[in-house]
Amino acid sequence: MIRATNIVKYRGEARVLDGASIEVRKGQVAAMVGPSGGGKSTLLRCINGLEEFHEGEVAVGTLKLKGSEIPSRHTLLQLRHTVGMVFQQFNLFPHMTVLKNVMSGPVYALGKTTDEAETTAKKWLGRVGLAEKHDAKPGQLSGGQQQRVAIARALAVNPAAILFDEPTSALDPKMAAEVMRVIDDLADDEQLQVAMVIVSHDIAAVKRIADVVYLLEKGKVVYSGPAAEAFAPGGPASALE
Amino acid sequence: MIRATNIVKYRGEARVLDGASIEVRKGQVAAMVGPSGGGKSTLLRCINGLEEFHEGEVAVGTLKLKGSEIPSRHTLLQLRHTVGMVFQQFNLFPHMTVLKNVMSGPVYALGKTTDEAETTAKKWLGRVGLAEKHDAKPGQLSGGQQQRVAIARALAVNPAAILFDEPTSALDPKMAAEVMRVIDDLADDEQLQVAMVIVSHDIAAVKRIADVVYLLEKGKVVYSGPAAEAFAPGGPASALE
Amino acid sequence: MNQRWLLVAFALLIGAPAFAQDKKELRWGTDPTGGGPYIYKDDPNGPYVGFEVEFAEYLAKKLGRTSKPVEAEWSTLPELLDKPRTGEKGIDIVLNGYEARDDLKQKYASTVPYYQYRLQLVARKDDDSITGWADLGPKKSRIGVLEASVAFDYCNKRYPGQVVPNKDVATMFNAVADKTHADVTVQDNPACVFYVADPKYKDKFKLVDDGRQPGAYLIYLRKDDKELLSALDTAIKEGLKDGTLRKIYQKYGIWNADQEWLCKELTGDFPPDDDAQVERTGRGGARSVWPLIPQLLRAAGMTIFLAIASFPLAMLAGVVIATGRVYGPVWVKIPLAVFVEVIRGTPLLLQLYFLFFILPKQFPVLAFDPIYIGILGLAINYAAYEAENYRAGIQSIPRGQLEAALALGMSPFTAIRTVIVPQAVRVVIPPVTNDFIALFKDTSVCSVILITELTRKYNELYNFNRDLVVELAFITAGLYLLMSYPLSVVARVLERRMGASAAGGHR
Amino acid sequence: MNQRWLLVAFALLIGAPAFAQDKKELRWGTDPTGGGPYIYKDDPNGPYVGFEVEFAEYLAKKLGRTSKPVEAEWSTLPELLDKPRTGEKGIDIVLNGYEARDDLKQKYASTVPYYQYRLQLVARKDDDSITGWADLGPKKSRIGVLEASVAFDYCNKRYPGQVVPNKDVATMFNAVADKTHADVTVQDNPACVFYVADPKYKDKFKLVDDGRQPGAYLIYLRKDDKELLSALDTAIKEGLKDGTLRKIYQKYGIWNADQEWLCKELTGDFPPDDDAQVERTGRGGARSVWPLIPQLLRAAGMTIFLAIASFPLAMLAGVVIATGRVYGPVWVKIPLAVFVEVIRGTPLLLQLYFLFFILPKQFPVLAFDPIYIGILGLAINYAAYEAENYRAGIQSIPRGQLEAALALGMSPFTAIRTVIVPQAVRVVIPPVTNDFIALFKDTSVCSVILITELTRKYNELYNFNRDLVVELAFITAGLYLLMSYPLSVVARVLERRMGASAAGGHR
Ligand SMILES: Nc1ncnc2c1ncn2[C@@H]1O[C@H](COP(=O)(O)OP(=O)(O)OP(=O)(O)O)[C@@H](O)[C@H]1O
Ligand SMILES: Nc1ncnc2c1ncn2[C@@H]1O[C@H](COP(=O)(O)OP(=O)(O)OP(=O)(O)O)[C@@H](O)[C@H]1O
Ligand SMILES: [Mg+2]
Ligand SMILES: [Mg+2]
Repeated sequence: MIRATNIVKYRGEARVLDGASIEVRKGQVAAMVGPSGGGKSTLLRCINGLEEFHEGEVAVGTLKLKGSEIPSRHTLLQLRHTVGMVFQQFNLFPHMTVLKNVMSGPVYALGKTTDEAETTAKKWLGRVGLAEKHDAKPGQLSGGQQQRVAIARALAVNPAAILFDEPTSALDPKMAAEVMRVIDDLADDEQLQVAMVIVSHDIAAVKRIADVVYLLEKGKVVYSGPAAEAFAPGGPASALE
Repeated sequence: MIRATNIVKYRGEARVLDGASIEVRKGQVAAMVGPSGGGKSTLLRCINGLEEFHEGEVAVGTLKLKGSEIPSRHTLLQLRHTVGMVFQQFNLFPHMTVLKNVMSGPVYALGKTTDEAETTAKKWLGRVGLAEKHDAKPGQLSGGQQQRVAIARALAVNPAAILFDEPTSALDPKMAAEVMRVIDDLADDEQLQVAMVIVSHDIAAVKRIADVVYLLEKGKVVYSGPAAEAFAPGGPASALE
Repeated sequence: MNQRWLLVAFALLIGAPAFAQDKKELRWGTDPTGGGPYIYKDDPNGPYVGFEVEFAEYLAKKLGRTSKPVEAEWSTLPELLDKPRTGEKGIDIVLNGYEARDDLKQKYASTVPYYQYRLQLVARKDDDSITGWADLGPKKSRIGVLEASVAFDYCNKRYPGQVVPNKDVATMFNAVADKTHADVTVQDNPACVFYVADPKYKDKFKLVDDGRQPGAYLIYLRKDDKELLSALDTAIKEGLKDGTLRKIYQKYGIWNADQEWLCKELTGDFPPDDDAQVERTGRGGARSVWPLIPQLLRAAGMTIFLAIASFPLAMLAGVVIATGRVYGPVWVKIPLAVFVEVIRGTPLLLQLYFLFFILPKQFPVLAFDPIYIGILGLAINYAAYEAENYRAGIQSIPRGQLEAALALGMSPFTAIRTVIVPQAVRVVIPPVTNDFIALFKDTSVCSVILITELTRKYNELYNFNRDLVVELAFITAGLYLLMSYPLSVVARVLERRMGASAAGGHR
Repeated sequence: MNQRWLLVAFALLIGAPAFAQDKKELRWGTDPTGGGPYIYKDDPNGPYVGFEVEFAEYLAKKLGRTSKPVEAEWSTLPELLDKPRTGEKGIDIVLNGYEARDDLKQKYASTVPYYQYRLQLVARKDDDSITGWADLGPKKSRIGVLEASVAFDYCNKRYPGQVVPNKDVATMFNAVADKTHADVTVQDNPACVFYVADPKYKDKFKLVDDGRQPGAYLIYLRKDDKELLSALDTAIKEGLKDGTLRKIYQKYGIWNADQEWLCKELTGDFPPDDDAQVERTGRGGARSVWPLIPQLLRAAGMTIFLAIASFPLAMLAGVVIATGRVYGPVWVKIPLAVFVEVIRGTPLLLQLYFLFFILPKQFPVLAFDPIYIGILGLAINYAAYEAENYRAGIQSIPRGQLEAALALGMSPFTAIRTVIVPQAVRVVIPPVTNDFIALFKDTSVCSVILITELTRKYNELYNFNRDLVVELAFITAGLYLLMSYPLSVVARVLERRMGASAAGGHR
């Protein structure tokens, strides 16, 4: 479903991504872990075309982004219809209510009617526990509430793949577990079979739901393999715990 | 050092804080935990006078804020010289470099010379592992890097008490542990004896460093007591884990 | 848009008076803009007053007619006698301070003099350096005189290089009062008496020395109106002899020894003594700015119309240009940048001139009415400014907003329209309001393409009501304020509703 | 500030020419603004040309003198004869299309006629409705004539109500060409010939019908200059007889049968035939706008000075007012809001008028030079607008920024100064740049307080160079653009350096 191969990206002089590769199939959950500043967010942004990269290739289904090539508008639009994203800084729309935020994707990107979109939006807001905050503006929410709106917004467009950038960082462990369960359900759903990449520091959750773990350090994937192996005592990612 | 007594705060109709009380002494580390939207951030903001509250009293040393009373500018300034704060959303100054961000407190609030401030700032940036990012702008940092700058900025003014709002949410477990160690050192330092309030979802870290745990739910402190007791199996906060 | 509909609306705003004419009138040609004490108004909507008005009424009564002033430009008055008496501007006589002139006497008949004037020197009361005509030359005083007047000739000959000619009596007195471009003024004595007695100039002026260069005011009429001539001559002589004219002239403070000699010359005898107290008149405090206000209001209507019609166009174009400049490809960015720089870099005055006078010469199809050119020109000009405002707004929105919208699968166009622009608009309400308010005043540039709006009307009224300039200025300023203040209020409400006050309420 | 220093600087900008006078000159009074073919310039910095110029040179040669035109207002030329011949404006003769007039002949001596003119009717070439004088009345054509000219008298008598008087020959021809406010024009035939032949009006005009109302141009001189009179009479007669004048007149296309009869009348015989080809002259393409540019540049200097001096003040005041409005207590907020609304709601024109004309009457200590009032007035006016811009900027900065600064222990003042304002400035660069650029054009309002800047200079030059109006407009617009474009560039650089382009670079 998603394959990024040997991505190299510079920021000025710094080689922020240094040949990172990652692959997720339908219905699979990949976890990306690693130290702060390692390039996790950057790699996610490259995958859905928000960031140019210098070498390597991103393939999502039949769509391709190539290093140092400017993709066509059409490719980008297709790509983003396929791949959803939850940002580390949430990026909620401050001028819209919570409900409108979640509806914005279905209405403006998918062309759904307002009614349809509202139903979808309400469903997802309910699942992340924000049923009573429909009419609040993002500025009136706590950090964790904002994060959940961002998740609901990404899920509301029914993407075939989703990139989560630290989706539970602002949530208490209980709520985090609940959100993770929602995510896991999407992957396991026989019909949807959503592909997921999750950047997270919540090792417990990663262990629970990740099919495969990528350890990203200084722009390189230094390990990839099953979660059980990665976090096994003395395993490559055990130092993180 | 810090005592908030029966704080009541409304947002519109909602009683966001519902008689919450909390107390921290010199050299003590208090942890505040609880579900998303419980009022943790709001309580911290009330304590250092960024938010008005309707009932109750905040006492920091000899300084007092009373519900529904507008404090004098002088009181607020004194209060903020005493109590530092790390925000959940970081609130870094985007027009200043990382170094200038950390220097801004010493220079503009304490009136230190640029040289002195630079020395202090570099010390703290080193301790949070950002020695090589002095000249970057906040917009050029990863989420975790930004969070560490925010922590360094708060510590650089040498406050007698510090309020941390989820200071390690964006950090990988290893880096989070390191930052927690820095915080713990400040509390244990015989000379400084800094008082701390830490809002965190990192239960492991809380267990490690907190002297006392407050469990905040729907604006009320539903439990307060030693960390060991709070998280004991079947204990009041065990459900969070 | 329906052009006819607009034109009708504006015709209603302006209106047009109708004329009628009576058979038994004594129609006398006069130019009221010359001012007091000859003919003027105390009340702008009331009838004319002045010593010539009362003199004409006296003459009409003697002739068994009614007095009817016919207004025309002063210098063209005699030529009205060449035209038939009937018709809108037909007159019987010219009666407006015309002195004896050979060129006129050749063409027209003239009565005996009805008033004997002299040139009078007027200085500021506190100007001790001027005590007589003899002081003018050595002191190099700047002498204000009416253009092409006897006073001009007289002073120009005697004090070459010191003469400051002007078109307007009031302006000359103001200039002397304010010590601006004249130190003294020389005028026919009736005007001097009038202005010196004006309460507005209380204790400002002094009449200096004796009058010079005596001359006579005559009535001119058609050479073949022999009967009228002798009737008028008789009336003047009788009026002088029986004291009627003395009363009129005394009322305006212009009776003097010259008039007694005039009477003796015309009738063989000095007029009888008259000790009766006569109420003097002047322009007094009755002259007020209120009656001028309807005219200002009508002009303000045009100002509002121009601004309200053009600014929405400018805003719309501005948003389009701004998004094009920020997000467009290079071949869109560059021409838009050039448009913005050229349009905001050059004066609106010249842009309107170009659109109205120059362009239609090349493209006659573009020869629109001034009102359309005005709206279009203002819209184009302000579009450039608004584009920059919106660009500022768009660029103040964090990058993450667009990214989030794109990541949801919105097209760039939709993302900008639904996510960026609404937030940008909120940020730029104050500068856009600034420009809307500035536009109200910039509509005045449309006077170059023949549109009369508030500022032009102010200038017009100011020219004819020099002594009301302060009041006019304040009222005009007040009208502009009345237009812009509601905008400010609406803007504040919008700002608040959109929650732009991100920085409010700290302590 | 040192007032003297400023004044010296501006004196240097303006300069002043010096005069000198030769003993052996034939000093002839003329008014070159009357235009061709009498006296005009092909090259604005070159010498005068025209048939009267060459005629005067011919006369001077005959007299053994050099020709020296002395410029003055046309209507005042005869009065120069009343003054001594020595002195800056001293003249020997008046020679500028003056016709025979009784009033002048009474006071001055006059030569025999040197040119016999007629009133000529001119219409648009494509105007088939005008084929002769007889068409004017029935067609109700609007007739453009010079104010107070023989043509005015003539047409006003014959076609009452149809006459459109104007001060300026060029304007009349333009009006006819552009079909604006006149359909035809009636002028002395030399002017008609000149304008019809002007390449600028190629195929625009036709001379219609025969000339009317023949008259003579004479030279006037002092009555006691008997010797000069007879010398001039002799020179004119000889010049007519020997063909010298014929050559001059032919060069300007104004020789005709009238001149032959004039010669016969004066000398008893027609002039000799002359078949030599004479190069005709006209104003041609040599008349150019370039020589006017230095004047425009000097005026542009004043524009730049006013803008550069006042805008920094406005920005400074704007920041102070904006922070006061956002963060101040109520007793600060309200007066500041009133200031902003009143100042931006009322016209700059009236504000300057108030500061310069009205206020000093009450407070004489405030009677500053216009330049200071101009800078002050512009600064106050723009401060109100800048305050709103900065308010927009401040309010666009997220609340968390101020909170973070306060939480660090900064005083509110320091927090605003170091954290909020620098970020706000970045956001509002485009609207502030807008205003700075608009200010360059708003300095033109300072002409009301007697300051000459670029727009006023343009208007001045436009008045005297009506046929160069398009060029003047483009050059003036270009100069404004040259002033504002560097500002735009600096603004973009600042924007980029401050990283305001939050929204740039997406795909
Ligand atoms: N706009 C930028 N300009 C320059 N450098 C940048 C920019 N954004 C990120 N970086 C740098 O790129 C590197 C990778 O950043 P990235 O955000 O991908 O890290 P991350 O793995 O997501 O870290 P975290 O867990 O802290 O979010 C960091 O060193 C960061 O400083
Ligand atoms: N500006 C605001 N206006 C209205 N309601 C607000 C505002 N800010 C916060 N709230 C509400 O107040 C409640 C408490 O918010 P607070 O930010 O204190 O929660 P929190 O305990 O910090 O949660 P989290 O762990 O998610 O950060 C929430 O329900 C939130 O929606
Ligand atoms: Mg990241
Ligand atoms: Mg919080």
